[in-house]
Amino acid sequence: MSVEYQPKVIGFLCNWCSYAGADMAGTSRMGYPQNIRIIRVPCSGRVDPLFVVKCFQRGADGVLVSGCHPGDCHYTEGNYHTRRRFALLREFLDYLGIAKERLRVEWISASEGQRFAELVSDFTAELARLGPRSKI
Amino acid sequence: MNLFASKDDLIRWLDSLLQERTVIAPVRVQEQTVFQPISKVEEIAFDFDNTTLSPKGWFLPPTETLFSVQGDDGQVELVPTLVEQDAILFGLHPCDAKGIALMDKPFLQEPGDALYRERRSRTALVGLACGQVQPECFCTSMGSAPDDPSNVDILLTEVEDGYIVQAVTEKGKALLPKGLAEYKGKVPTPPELQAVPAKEVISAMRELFNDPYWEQLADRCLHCNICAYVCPTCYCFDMRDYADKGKVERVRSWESCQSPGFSLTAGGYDPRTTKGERLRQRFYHKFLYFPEQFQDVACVGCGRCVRDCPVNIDIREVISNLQQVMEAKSGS
Amino acid sequence: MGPESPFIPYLATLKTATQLTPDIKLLSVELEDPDIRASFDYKPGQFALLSAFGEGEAPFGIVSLPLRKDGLEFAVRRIGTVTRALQELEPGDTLGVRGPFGNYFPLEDYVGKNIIIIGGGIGMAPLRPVINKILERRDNYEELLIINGARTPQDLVFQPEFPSWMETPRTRLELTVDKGDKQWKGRVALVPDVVKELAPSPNNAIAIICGPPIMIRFTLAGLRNLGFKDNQIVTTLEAKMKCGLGKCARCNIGENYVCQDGPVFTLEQISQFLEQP
Amino acid sequence: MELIQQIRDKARKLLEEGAVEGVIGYERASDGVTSRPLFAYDPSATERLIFDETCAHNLVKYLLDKKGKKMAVVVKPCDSRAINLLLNERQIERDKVFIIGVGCPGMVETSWNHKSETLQAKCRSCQLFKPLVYDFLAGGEIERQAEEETYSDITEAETESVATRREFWLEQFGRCIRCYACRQVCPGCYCPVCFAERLEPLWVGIRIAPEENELWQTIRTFHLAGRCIGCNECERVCPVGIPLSLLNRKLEKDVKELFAFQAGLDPEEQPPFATFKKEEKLEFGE
Repeated sequence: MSVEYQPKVIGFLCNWCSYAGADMAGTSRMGYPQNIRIIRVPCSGRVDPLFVVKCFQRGADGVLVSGCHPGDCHYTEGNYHTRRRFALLREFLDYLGIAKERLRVEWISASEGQRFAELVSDFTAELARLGPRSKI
Repeated sequence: MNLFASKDDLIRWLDSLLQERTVIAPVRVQEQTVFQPISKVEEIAFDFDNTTLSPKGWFLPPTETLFSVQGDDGQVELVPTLVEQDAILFGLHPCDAKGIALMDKPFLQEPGDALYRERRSRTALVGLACGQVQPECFCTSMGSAPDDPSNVDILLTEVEDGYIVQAVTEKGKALLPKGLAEYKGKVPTPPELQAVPAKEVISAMRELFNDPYWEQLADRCLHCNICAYVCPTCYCFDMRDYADKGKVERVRSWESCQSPGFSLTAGGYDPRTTKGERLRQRFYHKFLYFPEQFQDVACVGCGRCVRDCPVNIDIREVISNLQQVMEAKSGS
Repeated sequence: MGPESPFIPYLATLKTATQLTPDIKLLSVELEDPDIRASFDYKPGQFALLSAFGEGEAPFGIVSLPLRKDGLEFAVRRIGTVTRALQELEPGDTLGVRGPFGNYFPLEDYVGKNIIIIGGGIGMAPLRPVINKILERRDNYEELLIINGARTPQDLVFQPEFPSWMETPRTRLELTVDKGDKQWKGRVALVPDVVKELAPSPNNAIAIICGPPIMIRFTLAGLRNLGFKDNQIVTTLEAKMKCGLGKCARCNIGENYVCQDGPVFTLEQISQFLEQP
Repeated sequence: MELIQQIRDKARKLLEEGAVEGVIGYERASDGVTSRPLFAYDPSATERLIFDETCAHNLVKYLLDKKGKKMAVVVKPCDSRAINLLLNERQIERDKVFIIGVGCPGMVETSWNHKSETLQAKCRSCQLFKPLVYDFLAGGEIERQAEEETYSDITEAETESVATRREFWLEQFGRCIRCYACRQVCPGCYCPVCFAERLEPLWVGIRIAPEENELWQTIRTFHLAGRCIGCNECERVCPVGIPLSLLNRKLEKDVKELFAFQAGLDPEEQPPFATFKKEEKLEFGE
């Protein structure tokens, strides 16, 4: 892939687990690509599909929605709703021509800093392979 | 003086125009006919009932940037949008040409809209007289006609193996291809249209502002923007700034009196909240306010709103209903 | 040279922004181009469209008087996206001004008459230049009664100017609030009730009203009960305006365009079409 | 025709007894061929009521303009699913609506001044021959055979490449003029302030351009996920002919597969986004 193309990634991280996980990755010096811009949300259930589609419209190449593992949600059922919403949205965006691989939903707990760092670099690499979204 | 051009003369002429100008013409897109710039003359659709949208979009586009704000650290500069190309608007019927002439009144009235004025002066209108008409057409009741040449630069009228070419204005004459023979044949009589008596509509309007007719008519209205957006004489617009893509642009877009925020002020006050008040505004603007300001009715009888309204609010029916309600009122 | 297209605003710089009430700021603005500044002549009642670049444009009454040294003044109440952006401007920032638009209060017709000025909340702002113009030529006019109401005492607009209004001869300032507070010793009543209480006489009088639609509706009724005819009542309409040039038809109230035939109307002109007076 | 007379008689009786304030039905349109909604408040107006294969409009949404008033409404089987949707979402009260159900022969493709012989696509695969809920059934149940809904057009699109689909939808969304007729006609679209009208944040804005149109159509359709009852009025009223049913029915198919749910069949059943199953994985691992 050409060096100068750097995919732009937006990450919606739930405050209680994933954001803490990302923090842990940072404090324990686990580097991860700075392509990702992180937006902290109270719960992955707060992420409205409108936010995700707006990210793609404004030029994001990939969007990550990340929350606590199902069952660990600070608000008990937030991530259950996230799961349903984004199962449908991911399919629908793919149908509309935004490749399914560009939208990831991951469950990352506060202690999984390592996994978060690996996930971001893996996601960035995949997006680099996919190339820029064909912008209008 | 009427000239004659065969179909091939016309194609060659349009080809030559295409080299140095933008040509906007009716083009088939899926089952619709739309005005859009063409790259080859073959794309032009010559026989179509009526286009989906009127050609007003060339002079008042659905969306355009009025100016962009450039400069940084306080040094601000406003860069107006420029109109660079000359154009030909080809294939519009006389009703659409009159629609454009009606829109000229507000837009060219001092202080005139510079973008609109520039596009108008740099665009030549080549009209196509109507060979056959649609059941919803009523242009003759609104001061136009299937062969009305008054608002175009050149009028073409189809005959067996070509077109009568009538240069109406100097701009039209200058564009005409050289060496066209004079046309001596019979000029086809325009098709007949059902009349929609509208003499009394303006006076009826003055009396019926608070009549319950409007709420009843509006019961079935969906308050979408179809009638305003397909109409050749609806020109209301909205303006807002866009600050994405790294610069600020002032954008102007179509707007319609049927949409929710049209007359809503920031404080929440809205003079027109009920369905009837909103629908009434559409007809009052066309048949009372515009005539009072510009001495002409803002309807050309193209019938597009009659064709496309999902719930059949038929403007011809409204015109006759108003006069009947008026007679009932004054009679009783 | 003015902007080639009437949609392109004049550039202006914000000089000062003073907080009048918790949600109203007085912006003092100076047009950057000296020729335009010199030729920008306006009368009380006219308005301008202010641009907060990046948000949009909105109409504001010009509340200063021409030939005053402190530039153009606008009272901006924080109520939407454009007003928020305008209130967040710092002195020295650039904004856009288009205008002056609309008609004005025909003060020359009111010479020799008693004037009753009734303002509610931010509605007092467009009436301020009218008051100051009358005070400049106080002898041309008979009695001047100013009724200024607001929701709470801090919402009263132009309080620093109240003393100068009150000290002027044959001038009376009556303040009222919907809800008082501990320090408030003045009247606590709705504006229409104050009008009924003070019962100004309609002979040789002109009533000028500006305020929220609900206040205007009840005050109009009160004035009519006191014998005021529709051509003696003048109001300045707050309508949705976009172009200010009589083109976009947003401010179409009845057969009038508020931006061109108004915003100043006598009640006689608009009573038939005022859907919600 | 016997069915029409039954509707007229019932409507007249309801109005004369004062059981309802108005009857919402269909009357002949001004082209003499198709039909249009009719609001009858006075018994004499019920003579204009008709019902035939051009009465495609879904009249149920009009009930939202008449909240608090007892109204009667003529309801086809597919429209009755809109009644269930609005009952489920507490937008209408069952005792405020007198439902004049009609057995449905299937609606034909129509356009202004033109009635074709071909059934609308939604009717060819419609298994409902009488409304799911009604207070009076005019014309009884109609026996007709219907094909199986195979979503073949959707599955075929799914086999194409992402790039082809992207190009197809960008071309379609490029023609949208944002007249919002699809929203205004939809029984599931009744937000007081639509996200497309909001200024703060400016989600969509006023620019009529492919990018904004794509965001508008994507989210409008997604707001109908698990709620769209398939009346297909959005596609019928679209003035520029965008195949909107290709969007709704894609979500309808996925909601059936993922959550075994179909909108508007039962007013009490919880819609998919209002509930969940702890143990479902839905392709996200856990």
